[in-house]
Amino acid sequence: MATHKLVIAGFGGQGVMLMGQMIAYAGMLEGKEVTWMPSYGPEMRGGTANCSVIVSDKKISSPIIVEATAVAAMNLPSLIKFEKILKPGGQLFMNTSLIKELPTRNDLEIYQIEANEIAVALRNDKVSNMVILGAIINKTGIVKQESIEKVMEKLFSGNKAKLLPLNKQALTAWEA
Amino acid sequence: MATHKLVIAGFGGQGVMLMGQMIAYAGMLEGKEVTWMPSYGPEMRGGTANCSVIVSDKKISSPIIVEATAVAAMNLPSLIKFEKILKPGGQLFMNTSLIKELPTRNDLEIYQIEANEIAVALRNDKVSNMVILGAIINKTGIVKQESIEKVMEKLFSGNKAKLLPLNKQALTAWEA
Amino acid sequence: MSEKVLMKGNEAFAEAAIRSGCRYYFGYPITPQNEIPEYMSRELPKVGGSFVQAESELAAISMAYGGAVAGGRVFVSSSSPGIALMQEGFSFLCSTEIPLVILNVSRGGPGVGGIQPGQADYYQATRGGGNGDYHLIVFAPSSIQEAVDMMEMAFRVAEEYRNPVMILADGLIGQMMEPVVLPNPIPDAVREGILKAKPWALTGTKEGRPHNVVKSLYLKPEELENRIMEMDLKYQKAKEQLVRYETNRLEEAEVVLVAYGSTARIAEEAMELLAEEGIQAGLIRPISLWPFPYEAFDKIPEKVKAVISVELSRGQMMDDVKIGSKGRFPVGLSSRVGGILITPPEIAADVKKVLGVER
Amino acid sequence: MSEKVLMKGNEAFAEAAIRSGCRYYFGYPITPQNEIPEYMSRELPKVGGSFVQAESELAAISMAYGGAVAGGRVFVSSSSPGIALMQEGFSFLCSTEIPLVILNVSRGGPGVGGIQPGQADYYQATRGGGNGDYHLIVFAPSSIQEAVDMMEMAFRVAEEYRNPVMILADGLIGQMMEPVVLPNPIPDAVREGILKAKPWALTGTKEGRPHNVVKSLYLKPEELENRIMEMDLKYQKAKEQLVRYETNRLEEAEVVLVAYGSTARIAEEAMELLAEEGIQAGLIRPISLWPFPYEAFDKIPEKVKAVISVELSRGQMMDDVKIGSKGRFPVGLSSRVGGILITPPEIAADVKKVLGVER
Amino acid sequence: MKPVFEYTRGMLPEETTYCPGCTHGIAHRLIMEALDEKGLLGETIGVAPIGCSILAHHYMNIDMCESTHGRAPAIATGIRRVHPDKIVFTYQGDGDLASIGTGEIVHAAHRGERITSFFINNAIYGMTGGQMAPTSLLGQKTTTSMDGRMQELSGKPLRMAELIATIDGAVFVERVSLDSPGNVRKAKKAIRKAIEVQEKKLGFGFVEILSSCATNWGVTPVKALEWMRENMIPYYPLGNLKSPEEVK
Amino acid sequence: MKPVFEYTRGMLPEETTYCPGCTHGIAHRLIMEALDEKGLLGETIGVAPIGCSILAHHYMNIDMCESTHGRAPAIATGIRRVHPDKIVFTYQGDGDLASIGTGEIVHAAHRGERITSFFINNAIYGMTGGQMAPTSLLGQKTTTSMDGRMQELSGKPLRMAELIATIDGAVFVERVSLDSPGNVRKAKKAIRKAIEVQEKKLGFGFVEILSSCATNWGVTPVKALEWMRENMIPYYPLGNLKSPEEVK
Amino acid sequence: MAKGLVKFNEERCKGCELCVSVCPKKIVMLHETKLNSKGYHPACVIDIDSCIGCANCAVMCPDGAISVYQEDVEKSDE
Amino acid sequence: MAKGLVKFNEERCKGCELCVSVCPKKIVMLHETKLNSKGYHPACVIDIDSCIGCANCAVMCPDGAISVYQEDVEKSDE
Ligand SMILES: Cc1ncc(C[n+]2csc(CCOP(=O)(O)OP(=O)(O)O)c2C)c(N)n1
Ligand SMILES: Cc1ncc(C[n+]2csc(CCOP(=O)(O)OP(=O)(O)O)c2C)c(N)n1
Ligand code: SF4
Ligand code: SF4
Ligand code: SF4
Ligand code: SF4
Repeated sequence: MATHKLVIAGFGGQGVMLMGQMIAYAGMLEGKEVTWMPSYGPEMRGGTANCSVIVSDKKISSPIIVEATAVAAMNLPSLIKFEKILKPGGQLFMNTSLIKELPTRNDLEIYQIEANEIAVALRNDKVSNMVILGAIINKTGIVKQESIEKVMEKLFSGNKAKLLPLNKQALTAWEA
Repeated sequence: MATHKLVIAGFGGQGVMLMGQMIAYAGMLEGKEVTWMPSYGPEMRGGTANCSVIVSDKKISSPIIVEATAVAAMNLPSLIKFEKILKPGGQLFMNTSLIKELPTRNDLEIYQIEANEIAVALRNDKVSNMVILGAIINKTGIVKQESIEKVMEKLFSGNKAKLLPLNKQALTAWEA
Repeated sequence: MSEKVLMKGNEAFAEAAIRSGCRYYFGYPITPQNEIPEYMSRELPKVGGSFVQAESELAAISMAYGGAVAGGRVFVSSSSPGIALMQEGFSFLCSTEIPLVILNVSRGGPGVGGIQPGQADYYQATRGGGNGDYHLIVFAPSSIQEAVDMMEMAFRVAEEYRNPVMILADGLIGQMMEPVVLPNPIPDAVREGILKAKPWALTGTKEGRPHNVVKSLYLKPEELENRIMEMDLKYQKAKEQLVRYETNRLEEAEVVLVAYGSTARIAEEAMELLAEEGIQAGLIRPISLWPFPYEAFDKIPEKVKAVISVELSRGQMMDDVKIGSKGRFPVGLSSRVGGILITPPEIAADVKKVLGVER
Repeated sequence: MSEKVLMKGNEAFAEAAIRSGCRYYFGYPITPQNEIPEYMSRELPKVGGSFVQAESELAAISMAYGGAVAGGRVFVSSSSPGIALMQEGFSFLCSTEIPLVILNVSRGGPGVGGIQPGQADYYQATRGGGNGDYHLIVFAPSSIQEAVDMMEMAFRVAEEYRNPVMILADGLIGQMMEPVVLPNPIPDAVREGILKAKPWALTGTKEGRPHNVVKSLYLKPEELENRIMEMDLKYQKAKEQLVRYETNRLEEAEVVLVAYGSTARIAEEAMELLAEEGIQAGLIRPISLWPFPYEAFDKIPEKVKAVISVELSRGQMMDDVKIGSKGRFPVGLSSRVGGILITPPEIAADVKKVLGVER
Repeated sequence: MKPVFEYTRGMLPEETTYCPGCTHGIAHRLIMEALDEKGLLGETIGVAPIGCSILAHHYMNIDMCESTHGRAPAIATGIRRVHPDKIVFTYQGDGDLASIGTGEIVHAAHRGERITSFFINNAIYGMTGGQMAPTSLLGQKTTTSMDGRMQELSGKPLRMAELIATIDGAVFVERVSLDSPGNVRKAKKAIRKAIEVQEKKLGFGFVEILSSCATNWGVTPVKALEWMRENMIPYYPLGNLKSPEEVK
Repeated sequence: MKPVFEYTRGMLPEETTYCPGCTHGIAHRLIMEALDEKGLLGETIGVAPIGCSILAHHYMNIDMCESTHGRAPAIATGIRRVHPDKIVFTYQGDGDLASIGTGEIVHAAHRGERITSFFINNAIYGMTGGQMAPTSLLGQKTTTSMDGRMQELSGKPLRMAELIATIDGAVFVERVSLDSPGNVRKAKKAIRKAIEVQEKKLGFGFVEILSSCATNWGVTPVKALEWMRENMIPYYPLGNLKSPEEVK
Repeated sequence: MAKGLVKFNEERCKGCELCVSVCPKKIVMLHETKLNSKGYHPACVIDIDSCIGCANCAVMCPDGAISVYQEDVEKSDE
Repeated sequence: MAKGLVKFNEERCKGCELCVSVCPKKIVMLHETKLNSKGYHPACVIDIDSCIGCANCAVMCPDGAISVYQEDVEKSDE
């Protein structure tokens, strides 16, 4: 597909911003056109945080996503807010550790990921976002796994290097 | 003449503003169109103060005087600054108590008034401006003497009433 | 109607504001409008009103907002650099829809500039320097009498539109004296009714009604867009109802002068000079600068050879003259700046230059 | 040229300013540009520069004037309401002819408004709210890369013209990340030469030259007029030399969109949508907003049925579009406001409405 | 069962958007409790600042308006002139009051304006995401002082209560803290007194309320209270600096 | 014959536009004398205010700029950052410094900015023609307080030196007066010390200089000096409020 | 010792634990499993019998989630 | 007593009389008839022999119109 338009949404603190940036970075390493756009400002305090990532072969005119090809919802408010903007047949990634409900639409490709449980199984519940990230790249093909791993190598260097194996592991921990 | 354009200039404190206002007021009482415009702002501190008075039978478009029909100069800097704007044949009133020099132009109708000496003779050197005022109305006919006297009656009322006779006297003290 | 009095423009403006029911004035000294706060400091207490000398123009416009948000008829005056400091406030007042009347007795700029009359605040008044989509409603009187007559209307328009109204005067009509007939004071009953007609005003709930809230922040873009579109409707209505202008001898004209405020008086004298030389000049005098009387330009006969913006600025109103002219005529400029008043002969000369007439 | 990096717009702007030789930054926090002061507070000390968190935007622009009057390359940033507070300062900087670069990462207004991207500061940027005859030179980048590339140019233009230059961005390109190639830092020798090229700067006389004086007040109208006319010459030169714009498919167009900054990117996508429906749309993208590229409009073919101003404001740029169009074409508006970004389909729909095309 | 503590009807039922544990919520409540206890809710007009508490009017059940950043005391002055007999107060953060609004607070005090300013000192800019405030402590890390505030660059933190207390028109000045139940109760007393000062038309009142911002301090809400006790209170001593005879 | 007093070359030969007897002229001269005596004329950058002394640069033989009204301390801050080793000062009136510029002066002090502010307190707005200043005395007639300043309306006069002295970053604060030769000589000493504080990079210095405005007070210049002694000095006590060890 | 009763409005709770930290009897805790609709674990009392009705928890609650009642003193005295 | 000499730059003088008011010997006065080009009566000394060179007049002159000199102390002592 020429243009991936992905929205990742969740609580502030769930690492959704970082997930988006990693994909954008990976896309750039692959020579693609990429944009990343956060939600920002004080409304983040209470509610949800989200970011939009576009990866494309063509010049990107606007980083804002009106119709998404994929959405990752890390909590219920995010699901409610963003399932609406998926194009028909779009891909929806849900963290079912936190979301017990189902989307209202039935024209979507849905992936349910028990991210927290999987992360706990890896002995670190902080990597639940990397579990979802793995699922996204696996199922959308937005960027290649090697690219994300390259990004991880940059991210987890120096005194953070010890976190690298765990994160790489999380990336492939989910099996559909 | 349909339109009188008079500039009165001198030191701050010599009462030039008041002189102009009295003429404008008198003109209004006569049912004429009048404007009065002061110089203003901090430059008054050191230098000269002046005001422009227009009395006319027609609507007055601008209170600023580009070409004056008459100028009253109460000190030397004023003479130098304002003799230039008199129209050919215009009337120039000079307080020769303070100005020992003569204007450079020779196409003017010049009235030399020893105002301070005349005022001192009236036993109050504060009325030197009224002496000049008298000369102006007498020679220009810009407003009638009765009108100025009416203005004086308004001005010197209440506890200032005792100043009225002196001021009226000053008005006619100068004899050409 | 009262009798004619000879008054300095600034004092007449202040007195007219009081007679229009204004009881609150907040200001910071600046030449050439100091007679206004001075007059207000003396006179407002006499009618049960309140004068506060603010610590700055920012504080002045904020106090004014406070007074107006509380339901008062509030008047504010300053001059060019002081008005520049109020831009954030103006934008805020528009966003909160709080009515008040602002007077700019403008002087030469930019920066500190000079203190002589100027008209170089045209952009400032009509396009503003506050952020966002908003407009001040701007009227430009060309005489003390006109200023005084428009004062009560300005308060009424401000309150009807819940939008600040600016009167754009200049040092010339602020400082000069002219005979003027002051309007009668509005009756006490009317004045007291003003507050009642403001159900949004902050007066304390007395626990008898839901609390009133006056706000400017809308974090949800949809809500903010709605607010802006509501305001936009109001501004569209203003464009239909508040346009004010005069024309003079447009039909016979071969050249049209456009001039506002003090300059319009001078332009009229220039028209006479030109007529003496056989050149027929017409005049459009915008009285409302926002909304601008673009429609007046449709009345300009096709034969007109040029439209000339006469202003004490470097071609600021010219933008609106061009928009109004729609490319039908060449647009020229006749201007002096820095506090120098243009003279009728100078305007006439500029006109002749544009027309290519030999001197 | 350095390699591509993925950077947030705000941080890229800050880094580009440093690489352009800026060593002094003064600012007050405001969303959505806080990453700029934050970046500067970390990075400037590392290169021997200085960051001061000012007590307000008024203080920030004043400190900036101080830094620039002393000869420094100074950068200032804020967002819409903060920029409103700087209007007096801008007018003053223009009057004293002190160069610096200002960035407005604009948001929704009026008043406090919202914090999402907006373009409703067009009037503020191009007409200003300072007093008097002056202009900011205004450039509007439509991508992070363009912003970064224009930074050094902005400083050079500011210094050549001795006039503040504003870069008008918005929350969109301030907050987004995009791959960007940062410019190389200007060589130390060049940077050190900048101060020397400012003989007017206040550096202390060392008793070796007459004292330098930087001033704004001219009490004599004649002097002030001369100053303004000198500045006017400079502005005329700017109109000849600084106009920047891009056009796209003007020749084939039956309708022309005019859009700047972020919105231009969206308009380009709309052009494609329209082309799919057989409607040929062209684009004029003003890069310099002042001086505005009026001449671009002369290139619009006569057959064009309408010109449409696409902006995140209620028709502010429309004034310039009208002036440029000179009545040759009807002028329409396509807009969303309040922090909502217009979408390509919305633009396309507006175009079709103006053209009267059935949906 | 008799109620010992019920949420005041001075607060509207709306839930606040403040971060978990943000003591703005306590400060709001105390002011509304004090007004309610005096039967003044219907007689009060409040001015909200620019800062996290810009939406205070969402929560406080009184007539209220927003302000431009820092100008609340000037706005309150305008309101005061129109309503000489109402209670008028401003509620302001340290960016709002101690930075951009310095002139307005000093001159409200200078004029002896009969208003009360509640000054929420949380040593940081909350709403904009944690930049240094004039009240940030030496060594405190903020997003514009990543290595901690340094005296050489930014001076020492400003003590507003002490500064305001030098001004004759400020007749009531007290600093309180919201770090513990005891101090919250004392804060309430100071707020009550400040309102009394206004009821009695004695002059300008100023209550500096030390408050927490766990989010931007980067600690848990409970740790934030500890940080207040360990760092803020020692630098910002609590207590009354000035009180007129009439309310002592 | 040896010279006891010659006009300092720190002042240019230009004649000032100040009113007869205006003590701005004395204040100008003292600062220039002090700088000249220390050989610092070539190393100094001054910032003139908006006020009667806006044209100070016309008279002072040093690099100088004008400022926007009240912002001189912020401007001086910018200059200071570019020239860390120059002497940088502001010269400001009471409208400029104590009214519109309150925020800027407080925060220059708060940051401990290494500049000196010379504050000319003449209890009135001179340039604009005699309006009330924050420093106008109770009962003083001005064009905006025709019946004399009243505490109920406008509060009591602001004592800036005392206010500034509460701020840690202000290390040198002194009030002097130009009413008599003795006090002028003391003023000169304070000015010298303030400059020394800057040379030694110790922090912010503030010298409040009581000055006269015969024109707007409506008295003769000589009476103006008497008025200072009888009315101003009692309310604005002279003396040093703060001085670092290094210059004592 | 007075006898108190604490009521929580769980929907308002943001789980900040200020109440937890100031309870002199250490009987306030966050619910380990329950989540409110905002996604927070709400506070609750684990041993209401020890409650002395001091209202410290309510005084510190920034979100108005706590009400405290006391048995009538007369009654318990009698 | 030291012996002083005072020089006036009459053109700079604005006739404010500050110098007059502070002269301990009361020997400074405005010239009764002379006017300078600004129109002021300039200050002058009426009895230079009484001048003690204290420079009070110069210290108070706002307009830099006064210079003061003193006879060399050694000389006058010898
Ligand atoms: C004129 C203007 N400048 C800056 C801002 C951005 N801004 C919003 S709130 C704020 C300060 C918040 O800090 P504080 O006053 O301490 O309140 P808190 O959020 O910590 O309660 C700033 C700088 C603005 N909205 N308007
Ligand atoms: C923004 C702005 N506001 C107001 C003014 C008008 N103004 C000029 S000087 C001045 C105050 C003068 O008083 P002060 O600072 O005490 O100095 P002085 O003239 O007495 O020496 C004012 C208000 C201005 N020039 N700019
Ligand atoms: S950011 Fe800080 S001040 Fe603002 S709501 Fe959160 S904790 Fe409270
Ligand atoms: S108005 Fe006052 S301060 Fe200004 S020059 Fe005259 S005496 Fe001095
Ligand atoms: S203090 Fe209130 S909001 Fe915080 S945990 Fe306790 S009940 Fe919940
Ligand atoms: S003090 Fe100076 S200006 Fe004043 S009278 Fe004496 S010599 Fe003249």
